[in-house]
Amino acid sequence: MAIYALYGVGVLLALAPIAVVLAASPRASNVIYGACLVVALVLCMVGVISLLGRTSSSVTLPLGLPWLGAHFRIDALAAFFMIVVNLGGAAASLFAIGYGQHEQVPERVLPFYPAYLAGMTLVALSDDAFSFLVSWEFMSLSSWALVVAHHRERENLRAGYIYLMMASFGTLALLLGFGLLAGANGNYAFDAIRASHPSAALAGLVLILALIGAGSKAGIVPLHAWLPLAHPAAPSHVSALMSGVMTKVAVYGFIRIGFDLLGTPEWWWSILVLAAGGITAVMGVLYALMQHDLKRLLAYHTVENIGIIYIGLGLGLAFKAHGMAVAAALALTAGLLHVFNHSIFKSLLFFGAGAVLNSTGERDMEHLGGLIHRMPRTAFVFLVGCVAISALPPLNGFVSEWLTFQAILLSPQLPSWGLKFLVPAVGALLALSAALAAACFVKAFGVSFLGRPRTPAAATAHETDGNSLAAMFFLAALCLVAGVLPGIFIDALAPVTDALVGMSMPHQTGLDWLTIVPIAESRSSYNGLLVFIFVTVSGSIAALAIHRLASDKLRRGPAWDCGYPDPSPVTQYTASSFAQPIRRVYGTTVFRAREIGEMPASGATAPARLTVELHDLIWDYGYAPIAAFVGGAADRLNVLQFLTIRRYLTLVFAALVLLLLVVAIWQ
Amino acid sequence: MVRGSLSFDVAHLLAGSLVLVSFMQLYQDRLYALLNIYALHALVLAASVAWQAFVQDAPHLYLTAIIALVFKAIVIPTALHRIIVRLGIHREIETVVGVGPAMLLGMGLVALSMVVMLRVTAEADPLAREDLAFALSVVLLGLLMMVTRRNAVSQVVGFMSLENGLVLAATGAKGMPLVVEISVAFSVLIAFIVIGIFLFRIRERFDTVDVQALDRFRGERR
Amino acid sequence: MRDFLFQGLQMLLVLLLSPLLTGLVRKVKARLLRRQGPPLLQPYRDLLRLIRKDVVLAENASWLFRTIPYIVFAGTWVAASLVPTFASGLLFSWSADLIALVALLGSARFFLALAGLDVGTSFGGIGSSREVMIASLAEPAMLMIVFTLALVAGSTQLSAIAAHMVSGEVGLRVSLGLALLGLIMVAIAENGRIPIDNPATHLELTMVHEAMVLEYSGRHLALIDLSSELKLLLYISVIGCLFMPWGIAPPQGGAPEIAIGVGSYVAKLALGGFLLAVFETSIAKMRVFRVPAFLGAALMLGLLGTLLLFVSGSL
Amino acid sequence: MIDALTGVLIIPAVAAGLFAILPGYRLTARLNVFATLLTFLTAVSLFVVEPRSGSYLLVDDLNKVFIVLTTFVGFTTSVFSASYIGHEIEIGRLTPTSVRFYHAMYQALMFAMNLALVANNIGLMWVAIEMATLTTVLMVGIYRTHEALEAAWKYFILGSVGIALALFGTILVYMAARPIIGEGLEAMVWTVLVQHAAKFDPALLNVAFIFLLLGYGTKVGLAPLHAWLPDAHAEGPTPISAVLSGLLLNVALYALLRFKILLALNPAAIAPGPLMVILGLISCLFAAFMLYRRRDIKRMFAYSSIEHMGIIVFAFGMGGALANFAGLLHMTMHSLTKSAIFFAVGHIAQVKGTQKIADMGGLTVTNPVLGWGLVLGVVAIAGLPPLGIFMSEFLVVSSTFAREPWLAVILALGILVALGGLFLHLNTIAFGPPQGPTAKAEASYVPMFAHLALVFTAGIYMPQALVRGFENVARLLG
Repeated sequence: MAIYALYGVGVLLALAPIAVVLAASPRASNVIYGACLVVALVLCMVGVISLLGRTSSSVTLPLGLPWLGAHFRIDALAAFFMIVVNLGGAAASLFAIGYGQHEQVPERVLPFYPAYLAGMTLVALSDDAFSFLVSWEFMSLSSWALVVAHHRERENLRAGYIYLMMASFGTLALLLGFGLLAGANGNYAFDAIRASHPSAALAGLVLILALIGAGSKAGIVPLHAWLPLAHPAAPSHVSALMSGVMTKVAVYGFIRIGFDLLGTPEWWWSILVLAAGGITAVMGVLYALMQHDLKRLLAYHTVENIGIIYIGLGLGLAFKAHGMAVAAALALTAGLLHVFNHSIFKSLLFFGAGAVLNSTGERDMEHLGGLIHRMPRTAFVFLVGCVAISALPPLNGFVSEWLTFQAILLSPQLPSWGLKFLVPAVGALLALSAALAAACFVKAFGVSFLGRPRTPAAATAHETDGNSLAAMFFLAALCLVAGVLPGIFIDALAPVTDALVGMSMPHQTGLDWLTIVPIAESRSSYNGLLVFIFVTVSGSIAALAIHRLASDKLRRGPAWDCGYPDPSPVTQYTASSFAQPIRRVYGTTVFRAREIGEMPASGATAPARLTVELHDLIWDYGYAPIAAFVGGAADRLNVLQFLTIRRYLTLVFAALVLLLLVVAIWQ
Repeated sequence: MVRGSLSFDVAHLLAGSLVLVSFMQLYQDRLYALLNIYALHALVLAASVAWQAFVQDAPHLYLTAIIALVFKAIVIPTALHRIIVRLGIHREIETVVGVGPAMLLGMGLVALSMVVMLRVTAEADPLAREDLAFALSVVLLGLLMMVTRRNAVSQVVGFMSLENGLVLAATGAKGMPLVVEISVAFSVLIAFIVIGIFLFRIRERFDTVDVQALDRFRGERR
Repeated sequence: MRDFLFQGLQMLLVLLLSPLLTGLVRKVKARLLRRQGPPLLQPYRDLLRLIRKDVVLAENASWLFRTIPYIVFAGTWVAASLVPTFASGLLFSWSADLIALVALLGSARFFLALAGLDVGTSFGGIGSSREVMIASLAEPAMLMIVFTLALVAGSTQLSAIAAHMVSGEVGLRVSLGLALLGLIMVAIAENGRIPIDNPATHLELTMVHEAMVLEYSGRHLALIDLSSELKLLLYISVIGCLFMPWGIAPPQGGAPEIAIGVGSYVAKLALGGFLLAVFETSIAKMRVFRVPAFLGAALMLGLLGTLLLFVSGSL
Repeated sequence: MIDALTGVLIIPAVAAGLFAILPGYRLTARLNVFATLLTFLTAVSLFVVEPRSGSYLLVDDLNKVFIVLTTFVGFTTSVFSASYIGHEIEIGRLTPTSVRFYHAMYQALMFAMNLALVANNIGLMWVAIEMATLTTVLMVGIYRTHEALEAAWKYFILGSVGIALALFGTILVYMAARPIIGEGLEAMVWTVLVQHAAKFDPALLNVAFIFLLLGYGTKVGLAPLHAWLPDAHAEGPTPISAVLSGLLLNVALYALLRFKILLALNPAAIAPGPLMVILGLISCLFAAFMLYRRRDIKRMFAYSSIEHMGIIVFAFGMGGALANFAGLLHMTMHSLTKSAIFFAVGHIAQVKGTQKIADMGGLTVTNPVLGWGLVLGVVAIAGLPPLGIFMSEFLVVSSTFAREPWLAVILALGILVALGGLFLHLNTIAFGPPQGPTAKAEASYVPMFAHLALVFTAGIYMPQALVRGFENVARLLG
């Protein structure tokens, strides 16, 4: 199978130069995106086949490090992530066939798009440290090019710059980690690394490096700073890929190192991972609540969901460390399922945001509103996405979070005390983030799609094109299917967990009524299908009964609004006013949020103002000082550019004397 | 040849006096005088090279001695004289560190080179050893001079006395092939020409040879 | 067959009893305030009147606005029908455990909050923004309480937990006490009772739930009211079946057990309603921004209970 | 008799003499290309038939790599310089006479560098490098502006001091060798020295290495001896900047490596590794920080050269099969990439009429080919895959981290800081709204893209033959 996958990647890579040539022609985007769609579907198939067929195949090409060659391999894990990547890729390509028509600078997007897809697939495929890092950084590089595609806006350039710096930082961390694993004589092949059982301390160091390296790409707080800048800057279908898919590739990197290469974990690793996950989840959603830029809000939610995934992974590590294979399988499955689910609904939501951006030219929710009338279909699918990401039954987001909760409920059996105290707290954080996510998406959907249009742009919006809608509806359907029939997907994950923790969750499909039962029915069970049926049935019964037996008449009238209806749409609740209570509750501590209201003196004509100021403490105390340090050092050293020749000679002279002294003493 | 023998003493005397002359250079702060001292420096060098040639009965070293004599002791100083006259800069040289500190530094350097060399070349023959030590100190003193003078001409002088130190070392190294001396001479020649060209260019551009005038135009300060 | 019957019976029962419960609460409150108060059956009359009236819809209202009442009602009803009221071992109780139940109520609230924003009025906005703020604390608190119970009973299945509670091997536990306290606080908040919110008021910026549904009328309003009544009943019966599990009929109990079950259930509801009324009359409504402290306390109680169970199973 | 070895010397020598007398720059420019091509082919033939190396000239795996690289870059640069010089004459920055001088000097430089590489006699090698220095000094000063003169003057003074130190070191090596090998020529022949290195007086070798390190290190451009390098790059004609960065630094490095081998063979002598590692790290970090405040595009890339030289010296200092291999690879890749970048920069500066970064912007919009070429070059020089430098940096850092974690971390930070500096300026130059004149460049893009193509290929695939060669050299370097 691996060789077919490589063929696919080859085609994608070949598309890049073709795109450079074609870029000028108007039909270029159709051709390129169409081709990408086909290839992505093929690759997705390859993934499915090798995942369900439980086949693992490998290829070695005479590329990369000369004495090593480039190793590529599809095992269960790689296959699963190939599916995730290419499913998202296919949807994005389909969406882009329509969306790409409106691109002003196709020549800056088309060549890099297939390269980007290829890079992500290669990461999942590569089986030695060198090709892994090459693909990893290639992925970052091509996405950087896409982020700076619209380079005339300064902030896009800035976003790209920060992104590239963080990406390279992460790559260097991973590079160091692999350096440790490979040893001084460089056994970079993953098989060799697996074979060499590193000492506990060394493995721990590698795990920390992996957490930093992969985390900086996945958006683990506090390494997330680039993410909400870069994801919105790119064209929407690329944002969808970056948020929905690339962060998952980062998760893949972490799983590959933490669960596969390092062998049996130490229990304290899970403490790091769990803490990181919990903090990331809550911080991510709190940041998101403070945003009123639709795409940035979505980007911050990616941070939150990554946190949830890492909680699953951390529990998996903990259970694995203590040899509780069943529980480990459950936790890992929860994490992986959330990987899949999030890739779907996050892509869906970004497509929706893209459609809105296309028809209104607005990303700022404060300028939107009432879109549900102008673009009903988009509104519908976006609503589905919102429900799914808010972890509400019967859609898919709920299933994976439910599984995570079940895993948490198993953890009292963990012997180590650190975990006994940490896990409940993490559980609370998880619950908190779930509730806040719901709040945040009420805001996101309510403010931008409901209510009355706040600007002419919103008032004159139009429904988006067929291809984009097709992509969105496809994903929405997936959300529902994965929500009501989770058993299928859980069973599909069995090979992965078998490979990584040597155990898998009990076989789900075939239970009566397609229920899912993590451990035993007496413990817990959930049936999305029945819940879905019940809700729809009882809802329609009520509707039917009332319409039949009582009145079904309906009059339109002005809004009541306690008798003070205000015609002007500015009196509606805005995004920031909607978030105000939550900002008061959480923001005062987390963001040092302050509200400054200025009331003009009585009789003065000046308008009353209420300004809110938020501080991103992580930026202020984490990143700004580093930037300041580099700048300061540069300034201080820069003096050396302006010395007189004599002073330069003095430097040489000093160096000489110093070294002579060294020798004189050394003898 | 052993310590205490005449030949050794003479070599030692000459090499040592070369160091002494370097000190005089360091002390000197008028351009004319500096050039004269430099001529003396070259003269002593020539003498010591000649003596080496005699001691090692290596005739080709005489050639080196002559080169040193002609070029360094006569041609270059006179040429530099001319330049100075043309540029009209026979005023005082503003030194960076005072003469006293410069002297102290020089002492330190000599001590250092002694330590390094004498301990190093334990089993090399004593004459070469002494010579190397002196040569190194001459080199370091030349460098020190370049570092402590602002004026371009005096920097050049410092550079050339540094080269003298090299020649001393080369001749001290017994049986060293001719190629080196030639290269030294030729490099000094080139050096002199280039420097000459430069001084002229600089003369055209700015009316001083003060390196600081050049620094005003350093890159990035435009 | 029997199970189907039970399930259906239960669904009808909760549907029928919920307005009565509300009526009871209102009545008791009125009496405590030395007022005559509306008759017990008033809520039924209100509902009937409302469904017969035709709907007046704001010009700006979207299709979503019209669907939401049904969604909310369905969600709440399904949730309510999963709680063992008079008999444990319901047919479909395993299709959604406590966590799912919380989430179902969550989705109902999600849509209701959207409804508040749909027409684009300032009052609706106030309502939903406050609602989600309250929920953002109430839901985690509820989940923590669920954790506590689940850890005690070794299951998240409501009926399993109930059965576990009935079989007296539980005994008195600190964590359960904490859980009960937290659950009551959450219930008060979730149902918008005093001191969090005042269901009786219809002006002032103090209202939360009522502000959200301000634009609803006719059958839509009826459904909304009915579902909030259902919600109240649901919480009381959850508390009942978890902390007062006595009298609940075992899965295959005969007619007498069932009779006892129904009787005891009604009694529990009455008691709950009475206590609620007493509580509400004896306390004043608090400012909106003191609510977080209240719910934060509930969250802490839940977390504490869970921690105790993590640290030692026996507390 | 004339074999390939003498060929690589004779061709440039003859050409230099010829160009000195030939008038008319168009013809000479063509001839220049032709001569360098010829030299390159001769150099390549070294791989086919390896001439016997005598007591003056020598060819082994080590210098074969360097010779071919030098002649190749020399060739491509001459192609670039043809179009560059043409433009310079049009705008009157250069007079035909000075161009004649330029071409003669160009060949003289080629001759000097080749001589330095093939010299088997450490004295001869020194002479060659001295000569290379002087020729470049003259070429740097060729524009005769204040800045050019000052740069050349600075270069000359610092360069000659460095050279003098190197000579002293050479003499000391002779002194060390004489007691063992005996007086006379033999004691300066590299091949002979290597055989007897083990028996030399270690203490003397130590002092010698100090002087050689500082002397040749000045030419390599290691901080704090680097001062001449940025200005020389910035003020000279761009082809010379390309040759300086791409070749001359390598040649000096080559000399350093020769003596490192010598010392490595003597167990009692001071380990050259640590000194080189320290100097390398200092240069890398220092240059990385210096990148941020640059306003002149050529000076910026000059500092980036210092940084990479630091990395290379670091790698050789670490030693070991992997690190040495990485060092060689990095050196090759850096020569190709950096010269390619300077080709691009040359044309950019001609289009924009300035070297100030602030005055050029949105290049990918106005001159897409040039702009994207520069972007690709910077991506390569910043060590991002899939280009060659990533592979070498991967090897250096990862192999070091297993042995000396902290050094690897510092190096990695240096690389990161440098990347930040480069892209900070790239954003201004290549992206954003266009600035400055937007004329189309009449340029030959072939050399630039030829280099980048090579770098790209090396990044993903390296032919076995090349690998073998590098591995042999790596073994030679110990």
